[in-house]
Amino acid sequence: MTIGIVVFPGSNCDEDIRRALVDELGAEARFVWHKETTLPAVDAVVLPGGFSYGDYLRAGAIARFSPVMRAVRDFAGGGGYVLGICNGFQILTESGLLPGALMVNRSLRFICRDVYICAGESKAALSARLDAARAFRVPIAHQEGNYVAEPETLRRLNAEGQIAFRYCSSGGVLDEAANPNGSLENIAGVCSPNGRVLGMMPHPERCSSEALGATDGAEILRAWLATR
Amino acid sequence: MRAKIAITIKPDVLDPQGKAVLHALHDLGFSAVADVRVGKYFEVELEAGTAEPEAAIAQMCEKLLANPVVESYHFTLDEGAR
Amino acid sequence: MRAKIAITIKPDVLDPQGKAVLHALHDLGFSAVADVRVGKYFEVELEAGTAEPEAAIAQMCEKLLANPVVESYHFTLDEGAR
Amino acid sequence: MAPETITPALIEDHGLTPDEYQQILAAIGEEPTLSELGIFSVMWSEHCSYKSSRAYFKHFPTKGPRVLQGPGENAGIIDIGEGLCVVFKMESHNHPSFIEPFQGAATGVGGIMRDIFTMGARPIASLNSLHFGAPEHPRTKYLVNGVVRGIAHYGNCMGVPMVGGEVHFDACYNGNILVNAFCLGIARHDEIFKGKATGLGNPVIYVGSKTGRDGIHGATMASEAFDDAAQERRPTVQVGDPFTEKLLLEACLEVMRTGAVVGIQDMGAAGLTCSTFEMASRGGTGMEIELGRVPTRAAKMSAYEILLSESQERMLLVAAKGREDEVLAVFQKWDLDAVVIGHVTDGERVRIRHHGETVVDLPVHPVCDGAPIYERPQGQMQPPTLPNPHPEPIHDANRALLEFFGTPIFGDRSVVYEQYDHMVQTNTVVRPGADAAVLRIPGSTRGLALTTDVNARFCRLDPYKGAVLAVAEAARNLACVGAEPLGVTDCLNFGNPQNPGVMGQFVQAVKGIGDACRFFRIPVVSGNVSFYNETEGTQIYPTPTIAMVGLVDEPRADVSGAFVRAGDRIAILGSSRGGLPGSLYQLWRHGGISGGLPAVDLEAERRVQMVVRQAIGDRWVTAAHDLSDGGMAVALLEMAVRSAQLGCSILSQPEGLTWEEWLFGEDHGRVLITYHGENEERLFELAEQFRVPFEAIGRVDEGRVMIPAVRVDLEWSAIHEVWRAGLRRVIE
Ligand SMILES: Nc1ncnc2c1ncn2[C@@H]1O[C@H](COP(=O)(O)OP(=O)(O)O)[C@@H](O)[C@H]1O
Ligand SMILES: [Mg+2]
Repeated sequence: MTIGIVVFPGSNCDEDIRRALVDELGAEARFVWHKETTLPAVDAVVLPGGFSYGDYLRAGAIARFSPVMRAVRDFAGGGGYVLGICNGFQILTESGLLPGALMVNRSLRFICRDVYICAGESKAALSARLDAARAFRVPIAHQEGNYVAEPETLRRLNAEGQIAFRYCSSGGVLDEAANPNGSLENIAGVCSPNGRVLGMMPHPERCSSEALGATDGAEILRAWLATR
Repeated sequence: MRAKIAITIKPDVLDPQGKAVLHALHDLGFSAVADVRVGKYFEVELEAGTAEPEAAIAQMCEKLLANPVVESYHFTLDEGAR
Repeated sequence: MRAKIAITIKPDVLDPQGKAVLHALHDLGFSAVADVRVGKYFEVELEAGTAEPEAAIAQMCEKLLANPVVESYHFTLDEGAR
Repeated sequence: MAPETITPALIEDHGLTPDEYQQILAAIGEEPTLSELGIFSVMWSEHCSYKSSRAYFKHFPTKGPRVLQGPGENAGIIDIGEGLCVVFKMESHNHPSFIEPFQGAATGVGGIMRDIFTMGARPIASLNSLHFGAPEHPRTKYLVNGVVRGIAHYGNCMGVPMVGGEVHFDACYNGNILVNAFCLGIARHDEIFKGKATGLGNPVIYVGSKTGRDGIHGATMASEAFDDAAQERRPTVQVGDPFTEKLLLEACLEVMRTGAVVGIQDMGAAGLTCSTFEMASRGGTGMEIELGRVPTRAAKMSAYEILLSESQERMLLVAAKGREDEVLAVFQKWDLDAVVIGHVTDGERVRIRHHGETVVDLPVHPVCDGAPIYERPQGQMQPPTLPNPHPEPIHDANRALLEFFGTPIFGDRSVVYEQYDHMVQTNTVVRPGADAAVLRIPGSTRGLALTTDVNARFCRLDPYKGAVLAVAEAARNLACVGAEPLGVTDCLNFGNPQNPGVMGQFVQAVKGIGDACRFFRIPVVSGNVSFYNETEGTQIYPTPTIAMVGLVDEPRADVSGAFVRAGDRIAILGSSRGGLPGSLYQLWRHGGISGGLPAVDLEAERRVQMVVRQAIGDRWVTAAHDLSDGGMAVALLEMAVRSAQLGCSILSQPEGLTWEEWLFGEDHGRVLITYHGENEERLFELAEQFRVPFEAIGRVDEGRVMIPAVRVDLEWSAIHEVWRAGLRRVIE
C-alpha cells in the first residue's frame, strides 16, 4: 500500500502524516510536489494540513489551482481514495471535490486543542471499520473550520450518508457545547457520494503514537488504510 | 485601469466576523449601528488597453477571488486610475 | 442608511496577500493584471436618522475598523439603502 | 543623488553622539557619505553593537563540554549526543510590538526563526515570554490580543509548535510591553552553517522577499526611549509574510544540502548592512555589492533605503564559485527571488555601488567592532514603598483565596496557547499547561524540556537575587518534568542605561545570571539585550527573561503538574519560610511591592531539584509542580484545576508563620509532589539522603480543596470557574 502525500508550498503536516502512516502504521508513502502534473503509482492520496499559500485569500483557495490538483481530480474521478486533513479538507471544498465551505471559526480565533468526534453511520469508506458509537479524541488546529453548506446540500449530505464525522462530547453526545468552531450540525468531516473522497478538520496523525500518549488517530488512519 | 472589488458574505450565511464587529461597535458606544457585514476588498490594477476588462474581472471573481458557495461580489472600474 | 467602507493597506506597506493573489491570477492566465492589493470591506447599517453619520463612520474606522498604523480607509454613504 | 553635507543635526538624527561621530572620523579618515553614516548609525546602535552591555558579558559562563557554539553567532549550539545538536536563541521585539502589536509580535517570531534555520537547524519548538501592563489598563486588551494573534499568525503558518511561555501583567509595563520570542532547532553536527563570507570571488547571493521601505531605522528605534515622536515613526512598521518565510526555511535547508553554500546569514535588524558587514567580519574578508541588483518592492529606492531597510524574510548567502546555478535553482523551485548581488573580496573592506556609483566604501572592523564600549555609571534605584501599607484585615481566607486566584495573573493560559499550534510536527509530549514543555526528539528515544521564567518583582527589589532566582526557577521547572538543564539563552529587558539606577540593575542582574548558571553548570550560549524600555521616564522593572533547555531520558506524558488520583499523598520538598516581599499576594494586598529578599540558598535548591528528578525518573511520584507565583495555596489550586475534578485536604499547620505567609509566601527552592502512599518511605529516605526537608501536608481528594487550619473549603467547580475566567476576562 503506497500513499501519495501532496506537498503544497506552505504544507506543514506533510511530514507528520508520513510519520504516522509509515512509522506507526507500516504503510508506504511518497511525497508528491504540487508542480507535478501526474501522480506516481499510488493507492491513495493525502492532502495534508498546513497553510498552503499562507492561507492567503481563503484557506485552500489558491492551492486548488496547483498543477497536481488536476491529477488528483482525475484520480478521484476514477474512483481513487483521497483524504484531506484540515488544510487538505479546505482544498477539497475549494476545488469542488467536496461540497460546502469552511468559514472562519465562530470565535474568530485559531483553535488548537483536543476535541471528540464520532463517525456515526456514514458511507465514508472508513466508517464501516470504526465503532459508530465511539467518541475519538483527536486534536484540531485551525482558524477556518466552521463548515457551512446550502440547506439543500446539507439535506443531501444527511440523506446520502456523506457526513463522515461530527464533533461530540467525550460521552458521544452531539451538542452545541461539543462544537468547537460553530460548524453546521457539528460537522467535522464529509465525504463524496461514493465515500472515497474524505475531508476532515481534526488531525488523526497527531494522535497516532504511544510516545505521545494518544492513539485514537491511529485507529482512524488504520480504518482508512484498510478500506483499500 | 483599476477595478475595485468588494466580496461580501451572502445574506443568508452567518457572518461571525460581522457579528463580532457589531458587538465591538456597540461596546464603543456606536449604538446607532444596526448591522455589520464583513467582506474583502481588492484593488486590481489592469494594464491600460486590456480588452473587455469587465468580463476579465468577473472571471477573476468567479474563479478565484470569491467562493461562490458563501460569497458574492460586485465591482467598479476606474478608467482613470494611475 | 448604509455605509460601505473599504480598508486598504497603505501604499508602502507590504501586502503579502496581494502578492499571493497577483501570482495566482498570473498563473491562471490573467496576464494583464499589474498589481493587486487586498483589504477589508464593511457594510455598516445605521439606523435611519442617525445624526452626522459621516463623522460617526469616520470615528468607527479610526477607533476599530482600520489599523491606522498600516491601513487607510474610505467610505461612501447610501442614504436609500434598506 | 546630491552629496549630503553631514551636519550635527543629521548626526543627532542618526542617534550618534558628537563623540561617536569623532570616533567614526578617526576610524575611516574622512567624512562619511550619507549611506555610510546610516550604516554606522545602525551598526553602532545599542541594539546591534551592545555598546552599553558588552563589557559585562564576561560574567556569563559560556563554555562547557557540550557547547558547540557560544554567544557571537546567530544562535547558540549545544551537543545532545547521537550526532545531534540543538540550536537556540531568544530575542526581544518590544518596541515594534507596542507600536503595532500584531505585526510587531509576528515579525519577532519570524526573526528568531531565521536566526535558527540560518544555522542549518530545522526549528522544532518555540516559546514566548510576554509582559503586559495592568489588566485594567485601557490598552492592555488590545495589546494582548494583537500580540497573541501576531505570534499565532506567524508561528502557526511556519508549522513550528509554540509549546510554552509566560504571560505577566504589571503596571510597570503599561507604556512598554515586553515580547520575547524563543526558538529552538535541531540539526546533525555536520549540518551546521555559519554566517561567514570566505573564499575570494565567491558569489554573494540575496534571497527571499523584495526590499521595501519598511523598518528603516528599526534598530535605532529599538535603542531609544519612547516619546510622542515615536508616533511619527509608524510608517516604518514591518509586515511579516510567514508564507514566504516557510518557503525560505524549506529552500534554505534544501540548498544547504547541496554542499554549494559557504556561509549564510539572515537579514535581521539593520538588514543588508548588517549581514554584509558581519559576514565579511567573521570571514576576515571583504565584499563588493551592487545595490542595483537587489530586488526592490517600492519604486526609486535610494541606496540609503536599500541598505537600511528591515524588510522581513530575506537572507544573504555566499556560495562556492561556479555553483551559483545549483543554488539559484533551489530557490526557483520554491518560487523565491535569488540574485547574485556581489562577491567576496580580500582587504576587509565592504564596497557598495548603486548603479555603478560607489556609495559605501568602508573598512569592516570599525563598523562591526569599532563601536565604543561604555561602562556607564551604576547607581541604585530607590527601593519601592507600599502604596497601601495597612489594608483592612482579611477575616475570610476562603473568600480571599478565591478572589486572589481569580485575578488575571493566575487565569487559565489556555486562552492564549490554544491560539498557537502547539502540536504540529507531532513531537509535543507534555503540552503547554505544565511547568515545562517536553518534546520527543525525532530519531532518538530521549526528549527535550523547555521553559521560560523571570520574576520581575523580585528583580525590582533586588536585581542580583532576582536574576539568580530566575535561573533557579527555570531549572526547577525543568526538574519538575524530570529534565537535566543543558543551556540557557536570555533576553535582558531594562530601562535607559544612561540612568545610573538602571545600569546598576543591569549589571547586578548579569552577575546574578552568571553566578547562578556557573553554580548549576549551565552555559549561557546566546541572548539579547533590550534597553530603553521606558516611556516618559518610567522604567519597566528589570526583566531578565531566562529560557532554559533540558534533556530528559524518557519523555513521558503521565507526570505533569496536575493531581491524578484521589488518595495520593501530597508533600512539599524544601523549606518554607513564608517570604512575602515581592510576592503577588503582597502586590494584591498592598497595591505594590516592597522589602528585601532573603538570602538565596542555591545549594538547597540544587538538592531539591536532584530529589525531584530522581523521584520522577524512578516513577515514585505521580505529579510534581514547583511553588512560585502565589505560593503554596496557588500551587495547590493549580494542581486541582488542571485535574479532572480532584482537590485536596491539607492537614498541616502554619507553624511559626502567619497564615498569610504560610499560604502565599513565595520562598524559592520548593516543589509540591504527589505520590502513592506506599512510596512515602522511599521518598522520605531519598529526601533525607540529600538533606532536603520533606513535609507531608495532606492528600488528594475528590471535588474540593480543604485547608482546615485556615478554614478554607472550596468546591472544585468554584475554583475552576474563577480560573477559567481570570484571563479570558482580559482577552475577550
Ligand atoms: N504565552 C504563552 N504561550 C504558550 N504557553 C504559555 C504562555 N504563557 C503560559 N503558558 C503556559 O501555561 C503554563 C502556565 O504558565 P506559568 O504560570 O507561567 O507557569 P510556571 O509558573 O510554572 O512557569 C505553562 O505551561 C506555560 O508554558
Ligand atoms: Mg514559569
